[in-house]
Amino acid sequence: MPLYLTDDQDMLRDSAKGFLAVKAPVAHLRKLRDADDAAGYDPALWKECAEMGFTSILIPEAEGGLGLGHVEAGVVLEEMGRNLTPSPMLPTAVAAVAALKKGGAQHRDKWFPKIASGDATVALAIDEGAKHDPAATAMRAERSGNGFKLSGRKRFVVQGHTADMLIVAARTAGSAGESDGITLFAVEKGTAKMTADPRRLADSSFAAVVEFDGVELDADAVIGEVDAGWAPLTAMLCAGRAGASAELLGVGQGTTDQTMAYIKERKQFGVIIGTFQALQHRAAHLYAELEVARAATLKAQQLLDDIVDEKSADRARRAVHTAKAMTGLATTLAVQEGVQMHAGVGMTDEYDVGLYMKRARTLAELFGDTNYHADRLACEAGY
Amino acid sequence: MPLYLTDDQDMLRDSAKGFLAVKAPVAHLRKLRDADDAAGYDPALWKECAEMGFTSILIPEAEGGLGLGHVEAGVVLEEMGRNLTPSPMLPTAVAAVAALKKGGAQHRDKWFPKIASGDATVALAIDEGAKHDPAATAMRAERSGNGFKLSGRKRFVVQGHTADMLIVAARTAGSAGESDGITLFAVEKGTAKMTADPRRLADSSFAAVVEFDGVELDADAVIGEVDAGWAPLTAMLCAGRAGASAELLGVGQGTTDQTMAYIKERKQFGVIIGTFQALQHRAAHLYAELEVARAATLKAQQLLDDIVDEKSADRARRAVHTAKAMTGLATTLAVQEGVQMHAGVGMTDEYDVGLYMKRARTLAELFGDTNYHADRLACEAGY
Amino acid sequence: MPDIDLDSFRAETRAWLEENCPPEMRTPAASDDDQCWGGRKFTFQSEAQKLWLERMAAKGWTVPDWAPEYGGGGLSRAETRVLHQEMARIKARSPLSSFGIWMLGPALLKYGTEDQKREHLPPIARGEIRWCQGYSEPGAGSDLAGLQTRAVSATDEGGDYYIINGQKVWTSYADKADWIFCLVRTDPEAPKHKGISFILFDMDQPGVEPKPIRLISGSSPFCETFFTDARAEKKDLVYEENKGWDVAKYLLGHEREMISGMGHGGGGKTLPQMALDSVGVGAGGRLADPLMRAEIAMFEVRAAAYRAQAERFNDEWKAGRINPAVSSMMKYYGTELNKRRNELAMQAGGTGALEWESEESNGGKSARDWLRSKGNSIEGGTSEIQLNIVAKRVLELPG
Amino acid sequence: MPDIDLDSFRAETRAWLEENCPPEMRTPAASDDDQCWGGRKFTFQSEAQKLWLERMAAKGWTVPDWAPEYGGGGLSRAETRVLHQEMARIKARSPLSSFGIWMLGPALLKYGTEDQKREHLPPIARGEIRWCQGYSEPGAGSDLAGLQTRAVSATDEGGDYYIINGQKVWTSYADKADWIFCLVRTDPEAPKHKGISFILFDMDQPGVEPKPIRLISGSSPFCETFFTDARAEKKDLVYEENKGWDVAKYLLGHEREMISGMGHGGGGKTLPQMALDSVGVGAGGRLADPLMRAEIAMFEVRAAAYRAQAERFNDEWKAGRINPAVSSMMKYYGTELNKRRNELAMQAGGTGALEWESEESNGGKSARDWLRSKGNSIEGGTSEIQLNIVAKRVLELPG
Repeated sequence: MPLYLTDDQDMLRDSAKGFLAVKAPVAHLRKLRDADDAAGYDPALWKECAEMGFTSILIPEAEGGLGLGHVEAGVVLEEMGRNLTPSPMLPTAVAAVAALKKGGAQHRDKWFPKIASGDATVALAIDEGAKHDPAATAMRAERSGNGFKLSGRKRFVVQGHTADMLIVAARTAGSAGESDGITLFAVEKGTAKMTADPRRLADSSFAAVVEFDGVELDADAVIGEVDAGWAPLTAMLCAGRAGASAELLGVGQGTTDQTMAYIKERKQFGVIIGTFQALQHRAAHLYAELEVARAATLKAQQLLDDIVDEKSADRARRAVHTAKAMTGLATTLAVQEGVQMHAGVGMTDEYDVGLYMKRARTLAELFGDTNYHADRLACEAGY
Repeated sequence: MPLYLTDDQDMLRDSAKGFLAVKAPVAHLRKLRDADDAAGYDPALWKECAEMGFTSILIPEAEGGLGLGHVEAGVVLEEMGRNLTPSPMLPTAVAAVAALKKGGAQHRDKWFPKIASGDATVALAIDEGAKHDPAATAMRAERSGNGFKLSGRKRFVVQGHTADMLIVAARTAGSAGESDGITLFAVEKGTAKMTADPRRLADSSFAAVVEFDGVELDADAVIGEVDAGWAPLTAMLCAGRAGASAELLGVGQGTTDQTMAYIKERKQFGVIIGTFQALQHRAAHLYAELEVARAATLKAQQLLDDIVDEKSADRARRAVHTAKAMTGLATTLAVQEGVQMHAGVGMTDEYDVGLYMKRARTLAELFGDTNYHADRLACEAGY
Repeated sequence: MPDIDLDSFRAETRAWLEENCPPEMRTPAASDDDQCWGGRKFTFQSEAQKLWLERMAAKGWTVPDWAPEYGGGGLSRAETRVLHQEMARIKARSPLSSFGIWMLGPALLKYGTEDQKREHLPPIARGEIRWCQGYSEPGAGSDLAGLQTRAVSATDEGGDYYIINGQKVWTSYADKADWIFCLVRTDPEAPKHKGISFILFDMDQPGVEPKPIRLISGSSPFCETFFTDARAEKKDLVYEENKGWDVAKYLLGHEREMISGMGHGGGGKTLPQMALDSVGVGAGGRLADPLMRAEIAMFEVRAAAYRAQAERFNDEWKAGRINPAVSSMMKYYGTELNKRRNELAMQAGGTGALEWESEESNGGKSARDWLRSKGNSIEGGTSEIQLNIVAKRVLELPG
Repeated sequence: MPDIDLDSFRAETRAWLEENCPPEMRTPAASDDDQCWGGRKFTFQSEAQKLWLERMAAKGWTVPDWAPEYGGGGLSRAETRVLHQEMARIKARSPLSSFGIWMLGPALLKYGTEDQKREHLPPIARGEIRWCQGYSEPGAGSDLAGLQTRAVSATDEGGDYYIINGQKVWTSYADKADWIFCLVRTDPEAPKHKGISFILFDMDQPGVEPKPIRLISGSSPFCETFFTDARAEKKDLVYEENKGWDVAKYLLGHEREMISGMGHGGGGKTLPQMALDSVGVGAGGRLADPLMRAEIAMFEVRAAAYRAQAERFNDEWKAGRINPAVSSMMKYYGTELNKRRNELAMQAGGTGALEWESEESNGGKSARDWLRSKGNSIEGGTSEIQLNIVAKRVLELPG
């Protein structure tokens, strides 16, 4: 498979691009933000995304979806990143779907149709500390009757206050730091003794702190196997990280396109600043970083779509680490250079580059930052 | 004390500069190298250095020296760095003198006059692995009669094959990783069962691998106290690191001066390349790094000269870590930019920049590289 | 030999301050909003603040080294130093924060006519008139001299005046100021540096509209300010017409002296402490995130080295040993370090540092500081401009 | 549908190779010195090397896709691919390394006259004449078209010829080559690109003096070459006089196709393995030097991502989907990565890697590789030139 988009994938990109340019350009985010919207996204737009098929991409054809892959999901997410479109696409239609594929039929039958139709969203309750570290999961799920009782606190649950279902990682055995002993649970909105406290983030999105105060769950809330949640969790995180890489790439590309347009027009000392060689070299370097990040992302997506056995899964997982680490580097550079090259106006809320900078920071942190993924790769390589 | 050179120090600099420009410019190094000289330096020049007083700088006036400080030693070393002058100045007249000041009278009486007159040189046998890590000293010194028996191997003993005396760190107690239990020994040239195998390094200097095959020493070979060698070792390494910082700074400044002169003359496309803004910005950034490194180095030297108690010693030691780490960064950048800005000719042996690059690499490694010192500072700061 | 006059001045000053400085004014101001800015629109936050200003102004000690006829205390340099030492001793706050004192005052003292000084300086000293500056324009940032705001001569029954049209940007507190000192173009035909004048006028008139700028970090003191047939009296032209660039350069030089404190990171927690609190300790007692630790360790090396450089720069500056263009290097390096520090603080804070409004995040302080720090390498001359200056005036590169 | 002709060609080729490729030629060449370069001055390292060249040359398979009349094998593209596959199968070495094959051949095939092809190509194919290239000059590196070596027309009893004076630099193996293909200035009045000609001449004459260049990494294949009234026959002018730049551009394009393998780090140990071997393992099973580990980990991310980019670039290039100027980005990023890799290898190797001649250090291999890598971002167009190209031709920045 050549490492570029197929014609079909190119068509999908054009269609997503056209749709989002009209329905959800950066002005859409501004509108939500300035209206002090409490949801974090526009449910009506989300329904339209579902009608566009975005929510069905990763759902198998046999289960009513499009049966497409991570490359296609990434195409849509990249365009969302480029437009800073607020949406539950990444947790719901990408990460959660990947987890549920590894879960029982009860979950798929219940949630896939609702996700496909845009009628349900899902949030992920994984992180407990300030930094992403799923193996460090400490929250307990005690056995209780036929089911489980969950107690503890999850942080950075993106769109956790609006989600219809939360996928929660909790420890049924072992201790923090071990990958064994974690179990994934599907916890529905409105379940007793669960409270979500939404926090508005710098990029105007919301992440909730979710308290579990002895939340009681049936045994069939388990996604996958008890104590063996690491497998569906890994599938979910790989999907989420590849998706976040694509979205980050869109953020980096979107802001860079604006920056390049700006320096082609802006004059200082009577000269277009884009003619200054120092800026040209920095721009060319930034271009290189973004292209390299793009290749790493596409490679990860293709490998995820190509998993046939454990070996190919490992290979895909490593490629995902690379992609998330590299897009973090490239897009962080893109927003920094973006603000600096815009200079004064880049500091104002009137221009978009600051919004890109904020979104980039949230996505860089989501599912682990560059340092986390580089460290994982090093550990896996045995150093 | 203001953080710049005093008039006396400025005069010393002018005098060292004048002396070295005539006696030991880069051509002097080339001459030694091309003659395949086996010593690594010119003993006649070294005698002249002694006559200039360079070797007496740190020796107390009461013991026949000039009683000056690390600032003055640094002034001379910086000029040696600028001229790539091969000399045993750093190990002999700086590091060894600092150690012997903490040792017994028997050592000072014996060696200070010879060091001052240029009749003896000293080498340091500390490192055992590929990276500097004095606390990791594992070589044993077993008690034997009234004295000690040394067995093991030391690496990277700069000028170890020509030195009249080696200062050797060996373990009399404890185990690798502990600072307690190390003892410093003075081992004279020609001592039985000690063999030095000189290795020519990339920068044409020599460092020896020294084998100790049951070397027998009297008790008064000990410098300082048995098991408590960490104190004189630290004094020696602080002096050595501050001196290496100064020499590195000279290397960085020397090559940068040449690079700036080159880009002010060299034309491409009919234009002087020094007018290209991308090069100008890189040159200005490099200038900033070198100035910051210069300040860090001078600060470390002043604080070393100002030690009155344990607290001020700790402060000086930390400043030395900063200086060595920072000069490593700045000079590494200087030689990299130097070669790149010289382009094709920078790759040829005919130009000096390659010699600066090689010397910078040796000095960066000597007494610990940037990573080592940054790591030490982090550990000391408790993270 | 002790200076007897100075010793007695010190004793008197100490006694006066002890008696007159209200206890509430012996703590540092928490923020810009907590300081006394004076002016027609100003509301004192406390009686103590008002009293402190009045008492100090009465002695001329808001501007101790200005002449008494301009509202100053007429103190010598040595006496002024003693006053500041004694104020510091009891941690007394500055009675008045003022662009009039910091910027316009020095310019008027050097370039103003006697009438201008007598008219404008005393109200500055007493905190009656608050000033703002009108320099940058949307099309003239790094290229300040490219400014386009026009001033055209006119005359009416009120006398000779200028009609001013144009737009300024980055005018700090323009919405709160009473008067503006402003660079305007009086000769559009002349080479750009030669057609600029430095003019003062009242902001309280219909043709002047300041509009606060929202930054990426949130609200800010900055404004855009629009002039539509605004009026400035000719008598308020400082120095000669079309020679305003000389005054501007003098003022910008003044501004640059304030920069060497950059990159130190404000008070509060150190970066390693912040990281330890957020990320915790892992193997071997080291920060649990090993790559973050490496980045912080490397930052700390540069920060410590830069502190030494700041000390050296100040020492050399005081001794008059330094090329003034080196200040551009300081500004460049210090602001880049401060940006880096904020990036690392965000990494260390992790997801918690992303919060924008929550109480735990202190209203998003980390994130807002981080975003605000991006302006450091833009305001007061971009990093690119500083690098140009270093290349040309320090390294003497051609072109 | 299987291609029956190709299948039988494969079988024949396999059989022929099995029979004719000496066993000694079935291992990779250890270095440039180990390869067969041919030419009048060449000494074969072994009988096997000589035999292999002769046998392959006899079949025209040193240049399998050239026409038989030019010494080639006359194979189709598909057959050529099969030959290469079958050679790779038995790990057969290339019988002949030759700038004549790689560079001059394609240029002559495109721009040469029939006479020139018939005269010069067969000796190239048979490894009888070894060529070097004369492009760069001391004053014309990045600005290649600024070259100054002059060629002046003359006539004598031998016919029309050029008298050549000047100096070339970076002429690889000029001291070992028999002939040179050389860019010379034939019209000093014309704009610089329009006064250049592409000319061939024999190096074995009094006016040609090649002098090997010593690099910072040690000896090298490069030479400086001086021409003093050297003679080139007019019949050996390729393409038209003053149109040599077209030929040069074509050849440089050829050169650039070889670059995308950069940055992969050659064979041998990986950087992490090298570091583990040198520094050992510390707390938690991690590399004992935590900051080195962090630097290597970050490098490995970029290296892995660049491998993906190289794959993508090749795929897009093959599909004709890519702006050719993107190759400048590849060259820039790949060479900078390779330099970084060598810096880290030196750090990892520590003091041992500083050794220059010792046996343990394999004659200073780490250090020499490190120093040699610095040339990567200079030769074949500096990083600065590549960034200029990307800025202009990919990002379309003005000026």
